[in-house]
Amino acid sequence: MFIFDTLSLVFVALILFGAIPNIFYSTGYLPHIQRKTHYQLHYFAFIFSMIGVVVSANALVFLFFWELMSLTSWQLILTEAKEKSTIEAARFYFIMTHFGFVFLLLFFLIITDGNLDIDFASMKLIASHFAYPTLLFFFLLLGFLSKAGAVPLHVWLPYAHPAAPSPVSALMSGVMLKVAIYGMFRFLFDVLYPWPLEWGITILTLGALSSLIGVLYALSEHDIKALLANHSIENIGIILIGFGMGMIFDTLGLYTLSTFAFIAALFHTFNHMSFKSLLFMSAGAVLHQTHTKNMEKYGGLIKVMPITALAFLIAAISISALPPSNGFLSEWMIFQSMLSSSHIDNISLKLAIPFAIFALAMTGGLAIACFVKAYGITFLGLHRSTNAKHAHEVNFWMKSGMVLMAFVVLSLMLFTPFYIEWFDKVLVGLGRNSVYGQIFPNGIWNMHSVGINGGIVSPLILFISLLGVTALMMFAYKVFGVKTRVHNAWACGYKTSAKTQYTATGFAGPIRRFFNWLYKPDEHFEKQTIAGHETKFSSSSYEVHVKPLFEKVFYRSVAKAVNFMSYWVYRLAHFEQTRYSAMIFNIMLIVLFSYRVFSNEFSWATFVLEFIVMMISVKILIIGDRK
Amino acid sequence: MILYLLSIVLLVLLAPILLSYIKATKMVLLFKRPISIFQGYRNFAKLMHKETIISKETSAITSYAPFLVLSPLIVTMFFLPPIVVGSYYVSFVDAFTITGLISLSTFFLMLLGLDSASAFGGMGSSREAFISALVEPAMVLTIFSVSLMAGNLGVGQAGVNLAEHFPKEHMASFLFAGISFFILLIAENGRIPVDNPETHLELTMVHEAMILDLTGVYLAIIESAASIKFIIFASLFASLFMPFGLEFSAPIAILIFIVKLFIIATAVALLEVNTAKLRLFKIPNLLGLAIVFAFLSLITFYVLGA
Amino acid sequence: MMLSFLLLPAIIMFLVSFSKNNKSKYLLAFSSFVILVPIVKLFLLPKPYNILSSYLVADKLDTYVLLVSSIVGIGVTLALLTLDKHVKVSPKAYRKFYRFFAIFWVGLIFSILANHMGVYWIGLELATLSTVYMIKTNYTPAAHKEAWNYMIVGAIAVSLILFGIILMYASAKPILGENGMEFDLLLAHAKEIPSPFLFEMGFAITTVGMFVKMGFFPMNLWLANIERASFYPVAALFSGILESAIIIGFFRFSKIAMQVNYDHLFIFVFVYTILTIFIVAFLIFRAKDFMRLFSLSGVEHMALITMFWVSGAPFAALLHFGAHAFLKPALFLSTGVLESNGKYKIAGALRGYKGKKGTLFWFLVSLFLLAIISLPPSPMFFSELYGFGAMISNAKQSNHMLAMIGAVLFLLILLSIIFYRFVAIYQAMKYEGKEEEKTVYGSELFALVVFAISLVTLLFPATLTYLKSIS
Amino acid sequence: MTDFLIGLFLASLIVALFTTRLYRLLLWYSINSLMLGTLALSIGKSIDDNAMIITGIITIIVKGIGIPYVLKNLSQKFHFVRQITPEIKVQYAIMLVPAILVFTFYLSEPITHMIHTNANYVAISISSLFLSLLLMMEHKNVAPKIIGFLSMENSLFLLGISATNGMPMLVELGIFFDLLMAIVVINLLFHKEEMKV
Repeated sequence: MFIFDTLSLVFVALILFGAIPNIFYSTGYLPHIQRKTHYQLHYFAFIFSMIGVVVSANALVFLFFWELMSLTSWQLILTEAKEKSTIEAARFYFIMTHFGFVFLLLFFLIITDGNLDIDFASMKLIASHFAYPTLLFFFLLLGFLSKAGAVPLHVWLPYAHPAAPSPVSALMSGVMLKVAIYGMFRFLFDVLYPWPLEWGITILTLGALSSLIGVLYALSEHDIKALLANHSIENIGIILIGFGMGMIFDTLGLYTLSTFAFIAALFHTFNHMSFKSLLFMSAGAVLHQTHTKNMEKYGGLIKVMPITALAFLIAAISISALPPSNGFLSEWMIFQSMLSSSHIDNISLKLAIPFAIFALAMTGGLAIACFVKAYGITFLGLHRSTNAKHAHEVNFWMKSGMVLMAFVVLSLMLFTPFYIEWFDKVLVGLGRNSVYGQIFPNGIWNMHSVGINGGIVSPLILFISLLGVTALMMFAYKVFGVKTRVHNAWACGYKTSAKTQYTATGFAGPIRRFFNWLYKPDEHFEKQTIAGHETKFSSSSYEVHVKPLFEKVFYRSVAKAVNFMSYWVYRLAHFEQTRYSAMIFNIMLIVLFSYRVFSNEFSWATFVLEFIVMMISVKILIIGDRK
Repeated sequence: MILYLLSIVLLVLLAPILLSYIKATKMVLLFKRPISIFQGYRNFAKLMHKETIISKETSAITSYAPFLVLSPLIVTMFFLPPIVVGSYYVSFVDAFTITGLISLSTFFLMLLGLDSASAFGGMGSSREAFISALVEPAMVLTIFSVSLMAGNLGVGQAGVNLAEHFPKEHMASFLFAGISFFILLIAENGRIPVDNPETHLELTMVHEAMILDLTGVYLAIIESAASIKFIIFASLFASLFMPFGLEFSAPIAILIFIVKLFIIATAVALLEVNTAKLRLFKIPNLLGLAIVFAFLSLITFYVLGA
Repeated sequence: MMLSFLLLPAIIMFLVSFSKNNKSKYLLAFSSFVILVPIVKLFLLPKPYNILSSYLVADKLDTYVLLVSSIVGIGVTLALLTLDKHVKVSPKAYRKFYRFFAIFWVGLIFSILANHMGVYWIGLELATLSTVYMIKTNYTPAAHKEAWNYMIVGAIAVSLILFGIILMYASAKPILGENGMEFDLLLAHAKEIPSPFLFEMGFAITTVGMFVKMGFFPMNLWLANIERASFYPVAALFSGILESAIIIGFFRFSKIAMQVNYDHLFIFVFVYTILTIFIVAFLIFRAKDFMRLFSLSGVEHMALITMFWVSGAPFAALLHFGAHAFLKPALFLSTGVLESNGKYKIAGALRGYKGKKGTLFWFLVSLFLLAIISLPPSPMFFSELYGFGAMISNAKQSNHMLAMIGAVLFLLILLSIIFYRFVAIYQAMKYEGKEEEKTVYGSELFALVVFAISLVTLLFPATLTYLKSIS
Repeated sequence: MTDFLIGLFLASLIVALFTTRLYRLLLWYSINSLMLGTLALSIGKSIDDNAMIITGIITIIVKGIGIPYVLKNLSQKFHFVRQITPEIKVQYAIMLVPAILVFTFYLSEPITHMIHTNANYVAISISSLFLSLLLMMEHKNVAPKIIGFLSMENSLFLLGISATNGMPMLVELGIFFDLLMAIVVINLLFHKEEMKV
């Protein structure tokens, strides 16, 4: 019924690392919530079901907990359903997760042959006899990636995560998405092994696309939680790049590199859990104080909420993959694994991998820009609204949640070798050789890439030297005893006020302009000019809304099609009000005819005859003459 | 080891001179009376004596960020390829780390810009974010491509390898990478077609806008960070794309290296004199070029092996 | 002996219904509770148990169905006690309702316990005709129209069933003689039927009759309209009990048809049910009131049950059947409460229930609503897992594996449309609209609690083992 | 004799399809039932089956006389519309009737290879089933629909009598019981129309 191998335990640890600080935070958040019982019940059931998913050892239990996880998270989004958008987001989330579940269900049904309580080994046996493994792979992919939020199944994330209460956003984005990653590890290794090359390339491509698209949409977002949600898409993309590389190397027989890439993916999974939870927590703290998710209404919060601001800064550095943070280390590993592929002799890989490298590099640059925006607009400068003015630091429990999570982030940064050793054990548990010795050949100081002529990074040295140089300089500054005076900002002589600051929209302006072809933004510009002068105006407002391309292409059109279909079905069904006997007559005719045609000797002639007779009969008896 | 530390100190000392040299060269070319090449030092000394004025809109970020801007760059200095054969060098640090360190410095610089609550700071940060977002991928790709050609992902080792064995068989990739890197050098250091360090005009400035409200020691730190950044780029270019002259004995090799740096500086000055500042939204064209070349270089190496 | 024991409550009910005493209302309700006693006794007896020579034989399958139906019946009569608080209903109509409920119950016992096609049909016809009148207890023009509608369509369907039965009998007569109508004999000798085609034709006609009666394609809306027009306990009876009488007939006939020619049966039912679910899914997508929504979803679940049954997953089919039989009446009953308070408004229908009773009410309704779209831990979740599992393993053995898997995928996507609609409705009920003060009465709540407990009972390991042992 | 009576049965049903007056329709239904009863009597006599003879007698009494009489009474009591025009055009109807016959003979063709019973009886029963359905669908009024339903009942009796030489007695009695019940319910339904406030 349950399994407790290293993989499961590592993910249990991941969930606990994500959940325990979150429980503290949630305790502090609780007074803010009206339906406390509802919230508490689903909150703990949610955590419980996530643990249930990662330790379940058969399909029945897995699917049960999986659906329970969806159900509880859906209810959690609805905890504070005061706005229509929240309700819609919850609905959208639930239908998307159900969509994924459909494919998961099919996947499990095929690999279990209907006996849902068999173990993974037997599943593997059945799967190996199945004639179309790629079909299984795609079912699995659709099932898990719709939960993980990879492109093009990512659309629900920027709606669902902001709508949930902040502790829940942190859990959903930080932890729940990882459960899907667990699913990929578990079932690709334990059931669908070995993998054809195409599978790895598919995952690599999806990962590269997700990372780019996620960060691009994050940049154009003003809703702080939606911004973070879009970053989740990006990071899931990065994890998938690592995962895809691992699969590719495995197919090519380069097992050491493969293990390295998988460790990188796992490491990034952990990192993303830590910093994304922290980001959502601090964003939630800001939201809690200012009662708005709109970044344009923040500003200057670092002065009143120093701990929140520090927590956000740590997480922002980490998610932007700046050295020496943990986010940097895992991305470094993924880069190294990709670069070790230079001597592979396969043209499709030679084309795919540089693109993935490019996507990852591009993502890194854009992520920095995005987090400068998020941090700068939220915490720096002057407050932009009265809400921000009256904000103050959150209560003790929320603070302690953030501090604990910050410790998780820092521990991932400082104890990297320890974690890597642990992830290495996971891979050993999945039947690989240990590569820990190759990653840390001489002590914990230098982390080596396992590729030929691979690079080396030394997280601790970097950290210490950065800290040391900065401390030294600050010490020198103190020793010098420079005279300091506080005065109004100069700003070329203009008066500084909250209104003269750059807005989030303005900050992202240049990048948005560059990616206009993707965003297709909807711009509204209104200006009250004075006496017809173009340059003199009393007030002006500028709004820009980015059109979600994927949503439009995939989802709106599906909704339209369903609507269209239902309209026609509805019209058709209303015939039965008046023509029920004719309906029954015709269905009898069809059934008997078909039995006659198919039961006995089948021939096309009779089939065509049946068809024609049926058409005539339907026309005369049901549709009738046009009045 | 001593040579290693010495060369770092030398480079740090050389940094302000190099920037002043560019400015002087430009002035000569424009038939102005050139400034002294030690003008950088004079400015530094002047700023160090001034009191620091902190605007009251700012927060703790302003008092920490300048150090955090400078320290990653100083750390980076230790990771550069050697300028003399036989000197100690950190062989293993790769492109991603170096780019990351530079980005870390830029990250705090941008926060610094936003902290003062003035429109200029935000504008500068916004533009810098835009430019560096495009620069970073190109830079990672370029350096990776070169280090792959050199046969080692560690930049230090790559520099040595290139000096020992020039990758003639990968000339195409090498050339693409070189072009790309030179564009990056200009863009990252706020030189003319991308930014104009000499004016304080709101339409043009990027780097200067971010530090508009800094004075005294803080400004001095930021200015020296800028010059160190230039020297990092210049010496990376010198080591990776002009990989010769290392095998001579220490003084001559160092001299050759300094000459290389001055050649690069002259090239930058010439370019600055001959081009006009680009509009902000035209910059992506230039940076796009850099990205394309970087990508081309990587893919040429990958697919064609050329 | 057992038979009279079984029929006694119904006869008492029939007789009491003629008394004009005001208190008789409670006696009627009480007598309907007594229904459970003989059935539980029957349930505990060793199987198979002959009640009336070989005509009525109790085996595991039919006692299960009967037990489920009787619990539903009790729940419905509980809710009837406070019917007049929600809608205008005269005492006379009450008594008439019980009179026909008694006849209905007799017909039901006969059809469910029948081991004989003829007896099965007689019981079914009796039950059908008595429900026609139950619809009429609501004195509205719409109810009148729908009662006629039901009369005619139901009569056609039931006639088709009998026609098919006679054809099957004709096919079996050469080997079994007059006993050719007995299910167990026919099942045992199915392989020897001299003219399988005749049998299949009969089976097809019977099945079409049954499918029409269950609201399958093309008659998807008629049940919805009837349930809309009649009082909600009647709707609950319809979906909870009458359908079970039909489905058990289908179970028995299809078991024989499986022996005759499995492939034909499977393809026929598969195509038919997919078509049904296709239509129903889109109809649900547009449904705007509770009754129609629930009765359409009832059609969907009946289609799933038949599909699971013919796919060779009787366990899943029976579990799904039990869950559906409890859930649907529960929802119909709560709809009665919701609508009489909220006047047909979906938005905010679940809001404004205050106090302990109110909280329990909305909580239970939410649970039912979420259980009907088979979210865990609803029994439907497990039954669908096993049912689809059987379909997939069926697909793997067939020659058209990909087509079959595609069909299952298609089916699941259609179910997702229904899922979407229900989620939307649930959210609208709970989170949109205005909050108004509403009340709920004890007896209705008690009925819902009965259903909820029964649902939970379905999930006990003992129940599951029992269900597995039926097949 | 059997074939002749079956022919008359079918003929009366087909004629009923084209009737435009309610009473005439009742008459044809009555003739139809009489033919059925006579058929049962004749077959019952030839195979010496008492049950069948009883069935025949009940059929003649209940269906041939009783039900048409009750329906006529009802129609007078509740003022039925007596002018009943078929909805389906006659041109279509005259094509449909032979088409149905051809189809059912085609349908029952495989049976002849399998079984000794006369497959034509099955075919005619099925076609009369279809024709009854046609009768129901070509009228909008309730009364002809009831007749259609009753003809359906007749057609399945025909099947029972001709193809299987009679069903078990219990079943046949049950069917009659249900038929009476149906009439009672119909009666009640009409009554309600009056009671409507």
